[in-house]
Amino acid sequence: MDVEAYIRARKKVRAPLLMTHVVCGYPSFEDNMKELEIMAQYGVDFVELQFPFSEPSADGPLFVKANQESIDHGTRVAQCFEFMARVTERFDFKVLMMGYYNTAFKMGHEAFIKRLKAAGACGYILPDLPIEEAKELHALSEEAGLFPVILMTPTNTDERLEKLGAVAKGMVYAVARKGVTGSKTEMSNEVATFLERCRKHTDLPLGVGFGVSNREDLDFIAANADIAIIGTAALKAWESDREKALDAFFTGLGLTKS
Amino acid sequence: MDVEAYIRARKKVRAPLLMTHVVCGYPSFEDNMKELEIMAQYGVDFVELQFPFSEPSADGPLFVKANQESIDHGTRVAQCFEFMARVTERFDFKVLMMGYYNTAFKMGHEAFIKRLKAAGACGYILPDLPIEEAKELHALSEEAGLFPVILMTPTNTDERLEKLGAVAKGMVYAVARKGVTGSKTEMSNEVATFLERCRKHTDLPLGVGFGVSNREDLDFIAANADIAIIGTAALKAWESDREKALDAFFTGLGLTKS
Amino acid sequence: MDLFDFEEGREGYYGQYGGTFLPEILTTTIEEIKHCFRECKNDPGFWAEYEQLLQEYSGRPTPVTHLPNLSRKLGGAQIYVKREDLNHTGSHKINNVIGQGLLTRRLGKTRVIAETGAGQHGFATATMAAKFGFECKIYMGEVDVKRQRPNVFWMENLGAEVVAVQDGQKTLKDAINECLRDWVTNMANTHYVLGTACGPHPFPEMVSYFQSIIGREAKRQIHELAGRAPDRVYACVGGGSNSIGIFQGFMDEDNIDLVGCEAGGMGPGLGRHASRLAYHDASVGVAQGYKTYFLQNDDGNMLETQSIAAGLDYIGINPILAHLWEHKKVRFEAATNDEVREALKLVMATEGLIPALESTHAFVTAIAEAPSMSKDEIILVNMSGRGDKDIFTVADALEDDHWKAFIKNKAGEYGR
Amino acid sequence: MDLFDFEEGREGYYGQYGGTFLPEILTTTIEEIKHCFRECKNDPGFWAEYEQLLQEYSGRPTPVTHLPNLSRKLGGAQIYVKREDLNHTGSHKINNVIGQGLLTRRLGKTRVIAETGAGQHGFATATMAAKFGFECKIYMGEVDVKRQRPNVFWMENLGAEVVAVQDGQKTLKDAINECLRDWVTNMANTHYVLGTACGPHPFPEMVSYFQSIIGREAKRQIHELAGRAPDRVYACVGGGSNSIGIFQGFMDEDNIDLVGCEAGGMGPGLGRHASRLAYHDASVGVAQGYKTYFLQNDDGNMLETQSIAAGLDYIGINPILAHLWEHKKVRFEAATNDEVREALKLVMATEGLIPALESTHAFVTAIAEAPSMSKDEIILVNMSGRGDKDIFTVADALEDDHWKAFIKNKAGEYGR
Ligand SMILES: Cc1ncc(COP(=O)(O)O)c(C=O)c1O
Ligand SMILES: Cc1ncc(COP(=O)(O)O)c(C=O)c1O
Repeated sequence: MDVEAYIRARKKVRAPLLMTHVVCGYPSFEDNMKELEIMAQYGVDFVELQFPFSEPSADGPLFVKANQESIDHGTRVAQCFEFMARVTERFDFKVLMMGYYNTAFKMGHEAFIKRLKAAGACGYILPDLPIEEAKELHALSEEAGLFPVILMTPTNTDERLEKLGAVAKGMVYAVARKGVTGSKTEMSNEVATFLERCRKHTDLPLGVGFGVSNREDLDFIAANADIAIIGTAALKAWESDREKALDAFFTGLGLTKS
Repeated sequence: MDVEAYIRARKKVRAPLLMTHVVCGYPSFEDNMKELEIMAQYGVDFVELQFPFSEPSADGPLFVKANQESIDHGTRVAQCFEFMARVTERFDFKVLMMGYYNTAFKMGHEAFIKRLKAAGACGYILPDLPIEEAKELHALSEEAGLFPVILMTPTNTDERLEKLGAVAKGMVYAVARKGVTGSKTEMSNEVATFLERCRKHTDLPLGVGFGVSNREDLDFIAANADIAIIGTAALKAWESDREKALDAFFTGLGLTKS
Repeated sequence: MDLFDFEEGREGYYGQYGGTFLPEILTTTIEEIKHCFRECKNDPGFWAEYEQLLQEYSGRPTPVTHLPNLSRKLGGAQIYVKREDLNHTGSHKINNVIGQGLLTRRLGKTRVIAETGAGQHGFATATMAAKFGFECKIYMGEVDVKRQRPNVFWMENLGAEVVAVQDGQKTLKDAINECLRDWVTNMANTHYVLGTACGPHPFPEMVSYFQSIIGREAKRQIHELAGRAPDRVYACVGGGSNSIGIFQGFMDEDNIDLVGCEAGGMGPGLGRHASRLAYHDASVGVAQGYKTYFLQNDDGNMLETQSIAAGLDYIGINPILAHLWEHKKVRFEAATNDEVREALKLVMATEGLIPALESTHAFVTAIAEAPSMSKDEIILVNMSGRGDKDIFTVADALEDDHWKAFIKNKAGEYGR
Repeated sequence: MDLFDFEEGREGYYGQYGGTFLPEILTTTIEEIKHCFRECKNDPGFWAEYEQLLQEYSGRPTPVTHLPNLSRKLGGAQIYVKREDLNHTGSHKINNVIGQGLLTRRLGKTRVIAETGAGQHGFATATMAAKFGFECKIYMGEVDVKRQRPNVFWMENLGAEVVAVQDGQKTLKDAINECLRDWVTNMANTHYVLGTACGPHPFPEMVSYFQSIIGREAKRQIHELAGRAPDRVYACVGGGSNSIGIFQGFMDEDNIDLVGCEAGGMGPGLGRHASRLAYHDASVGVAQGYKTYFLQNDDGNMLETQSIAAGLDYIGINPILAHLWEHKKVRFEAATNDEVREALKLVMATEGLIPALESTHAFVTAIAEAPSMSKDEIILVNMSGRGDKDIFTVADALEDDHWKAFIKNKAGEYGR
């Protein structure tokens, strides 16, 4: 089932869809697995598995720390792929690789796509890879049936959004505000206007990320887009009291455990 | 009795004549008096009383320290004059003021000469007052019957020695070597040649100073000049063991106590 | 040779190196800068104002000094030195920040941010911000804040806020990441004054352009002094701004041997140095916004680097230099920490110059090669900065006991 | 007005001040210097070599910088600054030592000695000695050695021997005495490189002559920049060399207010400052080879002096300035330690300049007077040196807690 069909199917069940995030190897792969179990119980639709990178310059403090510590503990890219394979095998949600371009560049575009495919990913998010630089990788992805998640941002001109829309596949990641991951976004008229602008330039499902953390955010996204992308908020919960807090976090979002 | 007559008379008794030195107020005026008593017992012919100055740039380490400590203990110029008066009253040797020009300049030339005269000095040595700058002071001295001790040095040209000789009165102080007071001078042919050069430019009695410290020096000076000037060596003795050492020092010079 | 005459569709690329690899949110900002910088480049009034400001504020032109004593001692080539140490704030970094200051003003922005390692670039940026009236925040790895406190002290007194970066290795590269984070948040009023000819296009071009004043002056001066072009030109390479600055003056002439001198640290071996090209421990990667040789592992994660000179202690290298190196237009050598210590002592005692530890790397290589050159050959060394600001590092490097006693005593004065 | 056109029989005198008051043993040496200096002055080649050396080695001409921000803030006169801080070694002291270095070579001497207080002149002399290949000994009061260790560190690395003087107050004046003692012993091969326009003739003349390059340049530059001569010129006065240096450029024009800025320390009162003329605690005396105003007691013994700036902390003053002051050609003001602290902070934050604590005294007075001047009036301040070398003193002066913590931590690293 391709991703658009998947999304259409899931949307019948609820709105918005949910995408969550873990940093591979942080605090440990075992913990990651436990987090994912809970996420699966709450019926999460997509999960980003972030491959840790030493220079995570688009991430906020919590993810920076997570990337760094994971590397310091010895997490290697090969382990991330292995983990991904176990995850896609075990769970129903779709899995995306998230990370920085150097991870792909260093191993080579073909190897990257091949290994992603083998590990069962449906796509990837590389926030520091602009579309101009992505042609080869995008072509390889298309062949392999993977999609690169394109980001649209509030500072983009309409002209630019059009270009982004033209190459997007699978879904579009609408960055709700300036800044890095982690801090709260006020889901305001401004964001709604921005999402309308995105809408004009793509028919793909729209995910909204950066600072999504509570039920109101989800309602807002349900009204204005398709997928709520939850990153830091979930990790924060895990860090505060592991299973218990993460469970409470999802309940707080108004979700129910299956 | 003028100084030349005095010297002529003393020379009949022994050769060379002796000039010694104390720094007023160092270690204390009481100690100065004790030193002078011993010097008198050994028949010293002249004594320099050094008025302490804060910038004794022509002195060596021992006298520098003596100047500084005396000032630090509170020695004032007025006390030095009082002390000089007591000394000239009590002893037979002739007394010269020794010091830096600022002491004279600051109180005024007339006052300086008047106070010296009143305190019974026969002259003064101001090593940082070149003859070109000394005209007024020399004129006042002459009126008062005091003599300024002119220094001749081994670096002077013959032309310069002639100028120095022309203004000298009373005696000439031949500086045996380059440098400051304190360290030993080798009484060599070189010094003898220098003294001959001095002789050519003055008929006044010649004192030899800078590093005079033992009997050989005295013999050398007896053969080549008139007065041996002993500075640091005596203070060193006093510092090592006061009366006892100073006594031994003079005995070591081959002098006998009266 | 115009380095910046990009092939169609390859703007910002030098051979395969360079490019712009930034989060989408910065696309508009970068476009704005590219556009504005193009305008500046084509506006003779801009360069005139730039030159005048550097002349009046920073004392340019800096001289070229002949080193007769050192040349005689080595018995080979005649050594000349371009004196970037005489700039206001003590290094070539001011050339870049003044240029970017003018650009910031033209962009209508009121706030600048900058990364700094040794502190020289932060110091220069804080100075420029005071002069232009910009708000200023300097990001500096916590490790560097601790070892370079004097520079922090001056930056703060110049009115800048200095943030100690707690991430990663807590050094220069982490400060760059932190700048990028600030920038994606505050680009509306903020210009990122990148300190070296690295990072996303147009920074390498822009910084190279501003630093080219070194080479322009040096070319004229060496001809005046020595009557002809130099045979070899040496410059240290951290990010690679002072080197590309001076090399640009000598690139059109053939037969001039341009030598980039990297931080050899403790010698070859992963994690022991910061040499990207002279040693063979680096490989091509993409990070911090651009593609170049990085000191990285097989996963593409960056390695620890090591150098006596904080300003050379960086994972990446100017993409233009990587390209020129590949085409054998620039030769690369490395100087070890030990060699730097010795060269510094030699230069101080024979010529009365105190090069920064960074700049001393260029001297090391020049000193090693001069003896085997003939007496009528000419060497030009770029002295990118002065060492007297780095007394803590230099005194540590030279293991001076009196200095240690002084510091202990001073600490005593401040109470326990 | 030729200051050095002495009256018959009054060579070395400026009115009643100046002269040569030295032990007879130095008469021949001084004559030799006078003779040689006369030759140099009349030899256009000498000045040409001097200028060239300063250009190539020290980066002269130093610029004049307009301070628009500070001027605007104060709302009065336009403030311009002559940038002696941009010299090699960081202050105007190099102008003098390069001149005396050439003289030493011409005298055929191979060894130089110098006193130093703050360390700037010692640093400059050690640098010059390295450059000229002279043996070099620097005398520095023990108190100053202790508080100015960084400069000692550099001097030693430049190859100089630094002697900690244990006499007297163990500061600058005692170092001068110690130099005189060395000199009366070693004049055969040794030149005494006096650091300021004090001491016996011909030093005040010679040092003034070498420092006049500041005024020559500044005159031309201020005309170029501002279109006319300044209304007031401010310079700090320690011994009085940078001040006479810049003033000489503006002495021929009437109506230029020349202002000497002394160390007001903790304010008027014997022993609380180092102001010889602005306050009225000094009187005429003769010491250290010359006649001038000294801070002395009734016996003619020198007083303790006090200043935040070691380089101004001296008992005597340039006899030429004493004379010019008496004839109302130069006005004298004093700046207190507290005022200096405030002015330093202001200048750093508004203009990105870090004047030496000494030079900041000139800024204090300029800043105090500028607001009551009209907007088209022009002020020129001589920034005699840079403050970044004096971080220990400045950090202490500004009571910076981070700095203290850093030093304590550093001391910890060095072990107890
Ligand atoms: C004095 C000095 N030289 C060189 C460098 C290295 O930078 P770049 O290679 O960009 O010139 C630095 C960096 O801080 C520096 O301070
Ligand atoms: C920077 C600076 N300015 C001024 C002075 C004062 O000296 P002068 O009055 O001779 O210029 C000094 C002396 O050390 C100094 O270092």
